[in-house]
Amino acid sequence: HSLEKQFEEFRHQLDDSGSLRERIRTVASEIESETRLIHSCLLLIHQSRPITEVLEKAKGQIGVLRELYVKLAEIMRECPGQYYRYHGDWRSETQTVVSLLAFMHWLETESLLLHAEAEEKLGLKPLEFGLDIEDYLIGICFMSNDLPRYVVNQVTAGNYDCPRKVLKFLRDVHAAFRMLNLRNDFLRKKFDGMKYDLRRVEEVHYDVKIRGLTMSGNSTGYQEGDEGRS
Amino acid sequence: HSLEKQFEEFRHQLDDSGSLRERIRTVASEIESETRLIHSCLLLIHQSRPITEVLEKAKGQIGVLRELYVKLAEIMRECPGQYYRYHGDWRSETQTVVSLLAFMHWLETESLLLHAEAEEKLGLKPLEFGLDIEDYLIGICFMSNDLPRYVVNQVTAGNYDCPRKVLKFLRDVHAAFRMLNLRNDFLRKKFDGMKYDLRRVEEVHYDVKIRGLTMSGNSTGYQEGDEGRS
Amino acid sequence: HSLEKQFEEFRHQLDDSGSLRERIRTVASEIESETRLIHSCLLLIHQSRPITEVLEKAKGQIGVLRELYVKLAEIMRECPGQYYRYHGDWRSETQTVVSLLAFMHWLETESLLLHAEAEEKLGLKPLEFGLDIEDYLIGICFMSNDLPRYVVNQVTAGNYDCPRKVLKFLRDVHAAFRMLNLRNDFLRKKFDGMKYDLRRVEEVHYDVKIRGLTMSGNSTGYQEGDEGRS
Amino acid sequence: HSLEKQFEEFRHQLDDSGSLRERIRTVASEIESETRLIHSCLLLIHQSRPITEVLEKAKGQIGVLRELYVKLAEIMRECPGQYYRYHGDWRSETQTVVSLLAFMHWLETESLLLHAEAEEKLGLKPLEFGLDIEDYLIGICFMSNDLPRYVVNQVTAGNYDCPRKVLKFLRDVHAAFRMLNLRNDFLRKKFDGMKYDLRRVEEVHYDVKIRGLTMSGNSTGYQEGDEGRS
Amino acid sequence: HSLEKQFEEFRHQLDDSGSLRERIRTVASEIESETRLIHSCLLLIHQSRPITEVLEKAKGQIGVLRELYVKLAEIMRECPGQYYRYHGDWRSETQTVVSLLAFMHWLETESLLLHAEAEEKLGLKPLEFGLDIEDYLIGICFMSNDLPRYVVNQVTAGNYDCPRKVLKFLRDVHAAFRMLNLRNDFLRKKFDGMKYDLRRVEEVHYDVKIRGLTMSGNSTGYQEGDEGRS
Amino acid sequence: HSLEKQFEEFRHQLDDSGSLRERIRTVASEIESETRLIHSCLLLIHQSRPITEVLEKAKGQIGVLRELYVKLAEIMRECPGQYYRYHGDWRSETQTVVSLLAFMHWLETESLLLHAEAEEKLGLKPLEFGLDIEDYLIGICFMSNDLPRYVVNQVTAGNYDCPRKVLKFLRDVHAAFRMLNLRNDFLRKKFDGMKYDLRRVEEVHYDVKIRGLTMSGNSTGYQEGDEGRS
Amino acid sequence: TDATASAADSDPNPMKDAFSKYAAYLNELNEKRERVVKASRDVTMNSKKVIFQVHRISKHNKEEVLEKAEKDLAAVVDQHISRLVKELQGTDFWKLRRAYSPGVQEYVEAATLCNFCKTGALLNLDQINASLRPLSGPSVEPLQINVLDYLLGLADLTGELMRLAIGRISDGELEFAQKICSFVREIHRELMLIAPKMDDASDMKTKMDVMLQSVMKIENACFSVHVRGSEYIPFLGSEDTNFSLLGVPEIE
Amino acid sequence: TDATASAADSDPNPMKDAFSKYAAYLNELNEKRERVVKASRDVTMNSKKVIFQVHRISKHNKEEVLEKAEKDLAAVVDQHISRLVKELQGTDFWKLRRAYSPGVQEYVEAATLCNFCKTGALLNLDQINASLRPLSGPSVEPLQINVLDYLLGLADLTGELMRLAIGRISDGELEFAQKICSFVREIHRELMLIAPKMDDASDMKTKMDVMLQSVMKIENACFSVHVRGSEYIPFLGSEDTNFSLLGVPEIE
Ligand SMILES: [Mn+2]
Ligand SMILES: [Mn+2]
Repeated sequence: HSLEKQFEEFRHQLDDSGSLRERIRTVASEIESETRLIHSCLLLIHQSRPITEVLEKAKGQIGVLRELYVKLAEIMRECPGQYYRYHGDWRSETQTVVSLLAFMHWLETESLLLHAEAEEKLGLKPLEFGLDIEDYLIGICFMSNDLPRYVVNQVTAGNYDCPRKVLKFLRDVHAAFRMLNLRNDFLRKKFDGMKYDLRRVEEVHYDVKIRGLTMSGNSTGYQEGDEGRS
Repeated sequence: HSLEKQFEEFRHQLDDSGSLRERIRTVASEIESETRLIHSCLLLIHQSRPITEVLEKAKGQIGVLRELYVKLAEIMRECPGQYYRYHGDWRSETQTVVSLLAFMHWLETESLLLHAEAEEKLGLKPLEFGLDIEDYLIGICFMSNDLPRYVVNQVTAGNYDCPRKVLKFLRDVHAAFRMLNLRNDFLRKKFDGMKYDLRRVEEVHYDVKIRGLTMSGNSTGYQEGDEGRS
Repeated sequence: HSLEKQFEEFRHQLDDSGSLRERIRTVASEIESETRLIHSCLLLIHQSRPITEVLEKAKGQIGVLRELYVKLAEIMRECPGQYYRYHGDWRSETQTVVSLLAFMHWLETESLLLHAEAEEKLGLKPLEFGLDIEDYLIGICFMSNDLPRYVVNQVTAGNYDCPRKVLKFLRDVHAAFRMLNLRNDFLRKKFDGMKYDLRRVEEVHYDVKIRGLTMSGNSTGYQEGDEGRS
Repeated sequence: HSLEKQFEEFRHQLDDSGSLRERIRTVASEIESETRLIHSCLLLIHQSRPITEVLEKAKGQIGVLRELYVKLAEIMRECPGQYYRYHGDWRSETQTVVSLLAFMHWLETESLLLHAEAEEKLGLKPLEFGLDIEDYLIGICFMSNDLPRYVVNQVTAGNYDCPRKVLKFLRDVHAAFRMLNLRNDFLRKKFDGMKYDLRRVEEVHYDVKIRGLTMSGNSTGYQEGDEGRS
Repeated sequence: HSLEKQFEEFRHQLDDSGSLRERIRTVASEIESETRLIHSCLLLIHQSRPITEVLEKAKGQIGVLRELYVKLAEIMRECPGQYYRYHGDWRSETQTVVSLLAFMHWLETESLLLHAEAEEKLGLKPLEFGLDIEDYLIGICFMSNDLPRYVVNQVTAGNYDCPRKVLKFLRDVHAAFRMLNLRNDFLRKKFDGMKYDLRRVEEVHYDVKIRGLTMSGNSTGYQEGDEGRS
Repeated sequence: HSLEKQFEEFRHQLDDSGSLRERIRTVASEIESETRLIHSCLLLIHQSRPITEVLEKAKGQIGVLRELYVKLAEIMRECPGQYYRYHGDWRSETQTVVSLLAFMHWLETESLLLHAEAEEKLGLKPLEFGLDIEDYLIGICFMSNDLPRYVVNQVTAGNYDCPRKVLKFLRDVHAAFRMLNLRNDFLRKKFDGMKYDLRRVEEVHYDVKIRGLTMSGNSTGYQEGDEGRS
Repeated sequence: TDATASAADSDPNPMKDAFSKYAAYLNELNEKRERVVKASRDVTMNSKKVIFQVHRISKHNKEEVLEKAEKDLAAVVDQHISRLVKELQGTDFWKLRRAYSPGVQEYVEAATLCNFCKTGALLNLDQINASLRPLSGPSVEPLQINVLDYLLGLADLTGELMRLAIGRISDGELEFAQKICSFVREIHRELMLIAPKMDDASDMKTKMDVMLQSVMKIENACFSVHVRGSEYIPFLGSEDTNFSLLGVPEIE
Repeated sequence: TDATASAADSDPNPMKDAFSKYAAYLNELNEKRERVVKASRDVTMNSKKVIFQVHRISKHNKEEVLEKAEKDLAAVVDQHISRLVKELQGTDFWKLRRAYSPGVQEYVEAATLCNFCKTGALLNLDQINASLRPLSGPSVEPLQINVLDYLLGLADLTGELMRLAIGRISDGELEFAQKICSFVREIHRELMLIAPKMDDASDMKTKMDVMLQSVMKIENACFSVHVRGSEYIPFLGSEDTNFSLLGVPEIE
């Protein structure tokens, strides 16, 4: 009976896509816990550990992430053209990944991690299994959300030059975002939040500047992390 | 008739468990109002009343709480193995209890109230009627939620060393929580909220530090922790 | 450090209970899909397939269910006294299971599947891992919901004696439920719904009776009301 | 301090009204369970038990209800002028009570239980603690909702004259209600529902009439109303 | 016919109470729009208009309100003992009225508008037509919700002493509320919200205090925390 | 100030449209109660009163309706082009009006009241203030909902020719409706309901036919109403 | 990317360049989404018209009614689905699914309804997809309706079949109604097994509830006809006995 | 109407004729509604783009940014609002309001935002309507945006102004931010009096709540700038004192 046969077939297809989704979710949750680990490393930066030490440890774990994304890409190769069918299962994890990578990239280079660079770091290939641009942009917004806290803690630790640098960076990023036309969606909401991060960093910058605080003079302790730069 | 006999028996069982639940709820609501009293005492801390005075009054009431938990344990002894059947009827009350005890403990000792200590304070015995671990952890999160307010008011009252201490404490607790693999449940949500408390305390700490505020002058009590500075 | 030690221990306990729950959920979802298969078989009864044939097929699959419940019981044996902690993870599946078993039992015996019989069919042992009474009762309510449809289709297929039998059965069940003192909860709501099933079956019975429809073959009684015509 | 004095006083008042409400609710819930008992008795009428037997049993329990209402009236005497403040706590119970009394009254007398009669049966005194008119009317609507089921089951049991009588009664009640100008509230909604009861009774009457079914043969009790036919 | 006579009478009564309610609602909606006008006046306070000017204008309109309440009281005099029957039709309007009066009172006197004072301002007489205590309390909570905004804008306008005063006031009110045993109802929910207002005012106070901001003119105290700097 | 001036003007406009709406609602509610009266008259048809008598009384009241619609049209003349702004305030009343007119028209002429005829009866002028076509169509559906009840009661009263006529009529109407392309809206839902009315009328027709019931023979009583027709 | 910007300006800003690209991407995506939504709305509206056309069926006009319906359905494909095909390429099928899914579901509803009336069988997903293939070309990928949209459309189909069945009973086509009843039961039974496996199961769950209601409405109608038709009427015996309209199986 | 049908057939059925008319009416109405919805979606999308363009404003590019925004806004009118104008005649303005209201509201939001940035004043409803008048012609009625849509658009405007204010503070344009603050407060105060009088007050009520949040966000930002700027810093005295960016009124 053709009706039964068709539904029989559907059941197979849905079972297949169900188990595919199961596998995707497993990888996604591995990505998620790996991300937690990296995040956990990076959090030490707020406790004034030297940047190079923190970065080294965190970068050591990107390899694992990369492998997980390769795994994901392999799974998706089984169902070409269906990237966006399952996209929801790894979106939010990937956004967090981007935010962490971009933060590390900023710590290292004081510049924005570009979309293509992010793909490269994760071993993604645009044509097969790329990084969705909206996910990338949301990830950047997430990173921005962490900067005020970073600046506050750096200044507390005596790193008085930090606000100036972060402010410059964040202003550039904000300006770049303003080129986009967004819908009333999640990305827009996140971008709206970036304005508040910018303001908070400005305030800290002002606090430091108005008091004439500079690295040279009265700061002592926390300079170790700066050798690696400049 | 077997059908009727069965339902006759059901009626007894349902009536029994109904009246048991009734008794549990009565005790739980007594716990709740006792908790309100203690909370009310502790609130005075925000109005700069001396800690010792506040604590003394609050601690005086723990005895009542303890008795109520003993009562609860007695009730549960009537239905062994059914702790988790009725658990929902005292959970949220117990979480608040833990948060208050932990706050008082911090005020006294500047350390975290441990699970076993909490059980002890409430007269609970792990094997018979213990304190559920998740309830304990949620209670700790609740306590964390109150710390930013405490710090803000202490600084306003001139206790400039408070942020540093609380920050250290909260960072330790936060780090400890990060060791856990939490499911996506209420506890996880509460823990995720803890980072906002941490951030706020960091900001207050920053405010104090950047202004070089110290205890030197007319403040008296709070000096112990200051040696480390210079 | 006692704080760390405590959280280390918590991590183990939470991981353990997390993986236990994972295993429970896997079994519960297997029960769910097995249940769907049985339900799908039983639906053929509405298409006037012979009861014996339908029943035979459906009963063939109970073995699988039974094994799944044995598996569940084994898992629960690892955490004695915590039946009700995880109960929520298999409740609704079990309620559906009871409703199907009770419907099949009615088809076979025209009597209500008792609680003990349900436990027996599922290989459950009351003292170790029993069938919660409320789940059983809710399952019976679910079964009741299916009876009006059954009666309608049986009459359409010419089985004019069906309404009388079902009505008698449903009245007995309804009367038995009324003996219970129910709290204002889900069970009460479901039971309150049962009266609509009863009313609908009464109406079908009325439709058949008022037209003096009888089974051509083996039907006998039923004629009392008909003399008045002619 | 006047502020404190004021709140002190408020506390007393709120506590008083709180405990009053508690007492009212206790009585209301006793009324509710008494009502369930009576309802349970009356349900037997659908199973063709002799009316007199059913009625006798049900009427035996009205005394208890009456006492509960006296109790309620006594409580309300403590707070004159506040009948409508607490009204919501016994409304829906009282509406059900009215519906049952009115149904019993119809069974006995084939006439509508009047408002004053209902008050009398419940021992209420209009000036002190009366029966709210809207509650009475809603109760009558509830009674109407049960009539179609009654008629269907009576006809099934061979009492062919029942539809005619009920129809006449329901038409009178419906006509009386139409005299009222109802606001768009709960009562109006319930009254609008009454037309479905009326329609259903008309249909049953039609079913009986078109088939020329009469009481002639083995039926005994229900003949009084039949002379009018021919 | 007694049935018809009864419904005839019901019609009159329902018509009467319907038209009464109509009149009440008209007055209530006049109160509501008058309240909006006053609120609109008071909003000017956020734009740094002189308090006296704003108050004068707002107070000029209380007369109208008073007249409306007199009108309401007159209507209610027609149906003694039924205050709470129609209470729902003016409650929420009255709560807003209280919140505005209390805010104005605070601006003038820096003290809480007492219940009796509110009644007096509205020309209400406790024995005939008083102000329900819960409505009064909810109104006070509403007022509390407006204070953080007020404090923020006052500080922006250079009034640095405002937070201290408001904080003291709000703490007193909050403490007074804590004396009450509230049920889990709307009032409790509103009161629970008050702690957020308190917290926000504390934070504004903190912001002002930590920066050592004082009123250039008449401010005196406040400097204690500043010695430690330099 | 132009901003204030504009809002001042808006307030006037909205006040105007508010009071306009008030007036519309008053008329609409008068239409509603007039409609209830007519409906009440027409209900007598179900109690076998002679059609001519019923019709006469009902038609006598159309004049009032007509006047109300004239009044409505006059109000709307004040705001040309805004018919559909206020449409929602009289829609449902008008739909009921159409259903009653169409029912009366059917009783008189055994044909469908057309849209233009309905407008004429209500004194509406298409270009100024017409009858919205969807309202007309919904009204017709409402009328259809009443026909099964009418047929059942007519047959009960011995008017055996009624089902045939109604069936023919309803079939024509249903066929006409099928010409329309509807959206998934209220009208479609109502039209779906018409199918059930049609089926019910068919069933009654069948009941009558299969028993060979005709007007000539055994029917006696209720013929009076038929003279007016021919 | 670098080459273009670094020419004139002294500020070769790679970030700015990159964001111009992102901006262009987002603009194009949003505009395409809008076009797809519009095409989908047109598909919906016109498919609904086809469904209404099918409901105009009666005992005697079956061929002509269905012929017109099929013609209209073909027009939906030619005029509107073709627009979807033009827009949707590669990953768009899933990325923009939410934008076109309502239209496609309604089309499935219309196409399967027509087909059932004509052949009494279920139009397969493969058949539908095959029929859409001519719209594609060398540079245009074929539109492949996915299983999910097909099944969601099918779920709605049962509602239309319910309406059809009630109508057919009124028209005396009892066998047709019976056939619909079996067909709908079968779809319900099959979907019940599949429903929880769908990508978004909650959507389907509510549709399943509605579907069961539809099945029961048909069953109740059939019950009513049957019971009425089974009634023993001793004194029947008048001129016209064409009560086949109520499907009485010649009084047992 | 009678003439056409009664010709050939022996069945001059007035009901059928009437229903053909009703059917034609409904078809036309639905199709027009669809066209209006589509035009409205386009208006929405392109107005949003204008709003984003305005947000690209900074201290130094004000003129050019606003010029582009105004050009784009004019394009929205020419290309999309003109389509609405063509469709909407007579009673359609209210009958189809639900279909075009979202687009018109978004347009009001964009137009008033542009105007405020340019002139610091509120663009009046009359001015907007006057600007749309050229779209009409001898046979085409002018589109008159109604008060309700205007006010609803205005309510959303305050959200955009809030975003603008936060941005302006970052850019050091404190006076501008202050101006926005007063402007938004004024709108809020005025709308508060009007809100309950709107045709659908509940809609406006939720918008009022959001609006109050926006006002308070601006106020909090101004507070923060003020408090920080008022801080007494004894040892200040370094090279660059351009702290006008935080609007410090030269340390009191
Ligand atoms: Mn459909
Ligand atoms: Mn906007």
